[in-house]
Amino acid sequence: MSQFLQAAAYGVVQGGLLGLVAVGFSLVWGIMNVVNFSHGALAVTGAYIAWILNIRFGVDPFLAIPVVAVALFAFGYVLQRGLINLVINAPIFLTLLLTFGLNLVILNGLQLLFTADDRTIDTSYASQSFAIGAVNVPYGRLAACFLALGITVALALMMSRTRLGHAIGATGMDRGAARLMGIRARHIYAVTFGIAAALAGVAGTMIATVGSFNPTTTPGQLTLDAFVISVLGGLGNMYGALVGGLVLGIAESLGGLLLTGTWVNAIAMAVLIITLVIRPSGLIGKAMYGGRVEV
Amino acid sequence: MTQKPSAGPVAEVLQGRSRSTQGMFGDWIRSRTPANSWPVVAGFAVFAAMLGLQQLIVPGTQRLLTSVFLFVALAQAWNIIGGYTGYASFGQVAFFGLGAYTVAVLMNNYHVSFWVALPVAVVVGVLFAVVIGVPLLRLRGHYFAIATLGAAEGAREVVNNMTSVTGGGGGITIPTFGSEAPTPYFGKPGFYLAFLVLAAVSVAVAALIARSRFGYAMVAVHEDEDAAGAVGINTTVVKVIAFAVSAAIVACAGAFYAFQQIEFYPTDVFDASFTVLMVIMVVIGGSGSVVGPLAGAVGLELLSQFLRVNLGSFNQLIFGAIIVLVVVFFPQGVVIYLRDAWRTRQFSILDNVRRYRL
Amino acid sequence: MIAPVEVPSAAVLEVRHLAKRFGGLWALRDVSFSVSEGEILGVIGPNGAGKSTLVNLITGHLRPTTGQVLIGGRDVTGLRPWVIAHDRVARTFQIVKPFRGLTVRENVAIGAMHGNERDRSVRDALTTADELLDLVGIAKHANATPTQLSVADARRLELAKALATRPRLLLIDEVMAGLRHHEIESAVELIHRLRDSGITIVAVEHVMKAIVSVSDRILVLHHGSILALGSPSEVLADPRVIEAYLGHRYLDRRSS
Amino acid sequence: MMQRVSASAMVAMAVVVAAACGGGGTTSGSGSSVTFAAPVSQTGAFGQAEGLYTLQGYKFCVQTLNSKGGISFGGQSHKVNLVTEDDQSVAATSAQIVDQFNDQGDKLILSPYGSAGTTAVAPVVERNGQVMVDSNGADTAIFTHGYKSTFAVLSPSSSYVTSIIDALAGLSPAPKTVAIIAASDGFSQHAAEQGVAEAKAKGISVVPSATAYTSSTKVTANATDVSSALIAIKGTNPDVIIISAHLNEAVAAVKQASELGVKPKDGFAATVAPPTPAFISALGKSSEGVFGSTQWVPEISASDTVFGSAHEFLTNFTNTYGWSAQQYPYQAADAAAGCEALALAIEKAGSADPAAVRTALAGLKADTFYGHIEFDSTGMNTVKPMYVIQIQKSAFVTIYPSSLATKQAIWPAVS
Repeated sequence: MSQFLQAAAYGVVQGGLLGLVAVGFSLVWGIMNVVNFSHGALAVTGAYIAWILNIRFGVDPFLAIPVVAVALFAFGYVLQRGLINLVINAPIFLTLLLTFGLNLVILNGLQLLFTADDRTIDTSYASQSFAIGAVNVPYGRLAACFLALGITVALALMMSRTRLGHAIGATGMDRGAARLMGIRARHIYAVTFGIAAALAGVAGTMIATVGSFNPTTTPGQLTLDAFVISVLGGLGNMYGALVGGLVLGIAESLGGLLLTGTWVNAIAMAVLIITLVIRPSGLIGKAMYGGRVEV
Repeated sequence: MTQKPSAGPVAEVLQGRSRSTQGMFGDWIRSRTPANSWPVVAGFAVFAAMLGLQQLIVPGTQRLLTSVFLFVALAQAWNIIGGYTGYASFGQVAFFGLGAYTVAVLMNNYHVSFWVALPVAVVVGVLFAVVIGVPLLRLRGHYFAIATLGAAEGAREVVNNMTSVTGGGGGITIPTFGSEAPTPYFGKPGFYLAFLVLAAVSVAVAALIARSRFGYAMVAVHEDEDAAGAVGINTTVVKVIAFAVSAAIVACAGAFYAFQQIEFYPTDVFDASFTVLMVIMVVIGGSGSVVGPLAGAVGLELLSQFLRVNLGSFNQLIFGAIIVLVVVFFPQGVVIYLRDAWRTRQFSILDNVRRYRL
Repeated sequence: MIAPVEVPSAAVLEVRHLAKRFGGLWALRDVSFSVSEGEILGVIGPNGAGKSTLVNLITGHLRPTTGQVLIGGRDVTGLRPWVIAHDRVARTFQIVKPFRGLTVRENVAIGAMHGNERDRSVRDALTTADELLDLVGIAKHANATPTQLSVADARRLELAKALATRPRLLLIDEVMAGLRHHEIESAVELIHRLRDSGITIVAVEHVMKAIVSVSDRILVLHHGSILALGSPSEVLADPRVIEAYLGHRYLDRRSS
Repeated sequence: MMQRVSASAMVAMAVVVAAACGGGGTTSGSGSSVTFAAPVSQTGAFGQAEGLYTLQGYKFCVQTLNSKGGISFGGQSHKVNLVTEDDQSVAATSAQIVDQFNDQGDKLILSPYGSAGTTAVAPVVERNGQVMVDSNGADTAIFTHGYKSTFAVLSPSSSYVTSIIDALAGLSPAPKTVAIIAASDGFSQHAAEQGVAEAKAKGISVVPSATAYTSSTKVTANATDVSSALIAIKGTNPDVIIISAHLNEAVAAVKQASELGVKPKDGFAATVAPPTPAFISALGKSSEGVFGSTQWVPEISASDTVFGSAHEFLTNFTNTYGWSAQQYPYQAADAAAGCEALALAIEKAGSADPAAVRTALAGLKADTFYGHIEFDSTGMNTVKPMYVIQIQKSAFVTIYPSSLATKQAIWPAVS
């Protein structure tokens, strides 16, 4: 029984971290209908920045988060303004290809700069855990879980209560109409992508703190997780990524207990497909976002 | 008040003169209007040239061109479901892997000849396409893409865990040496021919479908499913058949690929980058046309091989940069850009960019 | 309410107690009527009266909450759109739905290829398409793409596409909205010629003038239920229609 | 100017076709030089990591051979020419490259990094009549197909876990129970299988069960989350947790073990990962005390005419490529040994003809800086033992076999 509780507890904190990875991806997809293939590469870029700050200047990863966020926001803003805006009106899959090319550039650039070795940000506390009965809860992932919750709530509030949030939402709903209202769509899109890149960077920093990362395989894995979770949770709802992350985290953790470890990926995919067949727009997503796409 | 239908011009039009009533296949042959038969001639010319080329190729390129033919077939197959029908599947590699493993398991465990295993592999691919197609083809856009990606990852994990049959993570080997080889190994020239024929068949199938009644139904489904339903197109059947035809070609390619590789692991033949490459080749070439995916496949495969051979550790970075540039400058696809530019005599790339920017 | 007249051969279209609820809103409530062969039934009502919902329920694009739809006596309630289309029922869409990637001619040809009595080959379908483009008067746009057509021509394309499936029942959803005076004249004349060729027509409009001149009978929908059903003159004289549709001032002016 | 872009695109396409067919590197020279051809990973998962170390090993060996006048046979000394091409860490591309090498006349092949690549290349080498020395593909499966042209200088996968078990059995207090987490790929499963047998022979019991490595403690290859295996082990409190896998799984296991409160009484051990610098850079302090099986250690006494003693090889290699003497990639030593074996075989055969080289390799018995190189009938080097190191103060310290131990093992290692 304690194994069951341990698996569930670990699934929750893992789910929080996965939610954090997906929230930026879901924002870009929901608002701009852009599937950002380079989301994982942006996250790993953030991880490297935090890693350098830790190695060179001994900065704790949690303190490095603001620096990473600002750096990634700027990088994201420039990418959108200079590049992705050029193909926004093209058929949807063009943005996918553009970000795929971008992913290759960033990924190989990092590999040439930092070699492909695995890195981690070594902290004294991240891997420690405190026990409640037989269940161990790791500090690092728990902190990432709370961070994910905090960021998602902040994002939801920003979207619903601030002028910027409304501008982003409006541009997402109908770009033409939004521009008629005087919203500078190019700027808003760039800000949105900037925010998403910053969120990716923060997620990357957390991944670096609780686990290890490298420039070749981690980006692809994070992008796939973000893709699955955004769809599982459903688009158009700020809490979609968090819900999707938690469901996936718990499903994988409990699934790993019942079947051997190698079935974990199959379980994640089974959960995704069953959810989509029953609720084509995701657990708590809005139907409008599911169907508005064509090649 | 109601009148018997008069024999006015309208009635005559609407009744329609009695027309030949062969089955659907009948009109596949007569469907191409004579006006544009030059693509057929061009197709045979290229096919013949490739055959001739085999004898006098520069050393080292036979295997390179074989992989170009493989990607031409895969790109055309993806084009049928992603380009024409507008359902961009991210799971085509599932059929590739299933085709490969069907052949490998039959030849290794049951000592079946390749020529018997090949049709079985195609059937397995088609069956899997129908089984996952019926539920998943109700989804649209990115949701369909992610669901099919999930199906492909799922298929790989199932094969990965059926260790007793497929050897799972330990990989599988097709016996090709000495007596216990059920079918003698084709060798490099053999596979050159096999993949050339496969590429030619897939281009022919795509071309035939494009102009046929079924082809128009696929485009109608792509443009607007409600309108397609209103004119009597069974959208579900059209989508599932398009998915199955695409799966058949991909499974067939997987079968030949398995026999060529002899030894492989699940991660090799269920590698998601196959699907991504198929998508890139079709979309950059120009989806929804026959020449687009062809040009995309040949161009990109030669480019990536050229970069890999000459640029060493920078090759993937440059490849990514080139994809970005091509997407920015030719958002509608290179072939369609060239076709429109040729028709309108405006070759300016900058206007092309301006047309799509925000 | 007018009981459906039992004509010897079953009515081309019969609707029994049809209703459709979207969440809390009843778009259509207990609608029953029938249309006999060769007749033109006009359906009129203000925006939101449930006109398009009625068309979508008949052609299977929406599933009714309760009630039945019979085509030629056969119950087709809840069947898929293409099954009903193969029962020789065709329709146009209020918001035009062309196949943008194809030429005008190919759009119509698709109707011919996949309607009930199919033209066996693409070439035959294309020749039928040319004839129908002549019929509706947009032959000169044959090789244009639908997005290049004017509003009126785009509606004519919708009509030609529907006709290509050789229907015996044609549902026209606001073909005449937004047309200029002379365009309405030619549209009405075209509809009459279609009826003369044996097609039963249900024309949905909110332009009163167009409906009156084209319909044999008129059905007035109001908030999802039938307000009146009868000949144009009867319906125009019906005080409930005038009060609901044309407003008190028109009623007072007529009576004073 | 822009107008001509599409025209030039056509020209570019033609150039690409021609150049791609040319193939990289020089075609093999006749007479004066001998060409070693190797598919290497410069991009993809192994690029700038194990693939890079292998490439460095090959280059260092060819440099050293040429600095000593190359290989002498047939009365002349021949310069060695190394031809490499990036396989993007994809097994199928390695196979394609070796086929293309064959078209260019290169018959002497050095293996790509990793079992997957070597598995894909072996049948191609066999069919083309080439000959390959396998430096970094340990999976025993490669040698079960009756191939005659593949010879592995490194010890087979079967000895990776058995060497750890033997090292543990020699410690005091010797562990009584071990748990084995194994990745799903063939290499890791074979190693774990032999390890369980060795544990039984040494009276060490495997928890939670002898076949757990094929079920509850089996994880996907290259996974970064092994929590399911650790949770299955939790509560059985083993003395040692052994990870038979690659770098990702070993790093994840050590980190997640403390997260899940699964502490081995004595310590961790792993195959492949610990003796690579990346393991230490990935785990920092928590890599202290971890045992690791490795193919080569500098303390071995053997030496040869090409590289001199093991220590000389280490100093020369680390100086050339900037590695620290304490943290060196053993894959480079494997690669250099593979290249040296090929050179020795050519000298023994007296010609660069692949058939002659194959017979020479089959009968080769040589003591080198890498240890004793001798191949059994299937092409495996079952003579050379594996060694076990422990990470002490971020350095690799040889502790097994005891004859080579430079320092005592810190045991129990768990801080």
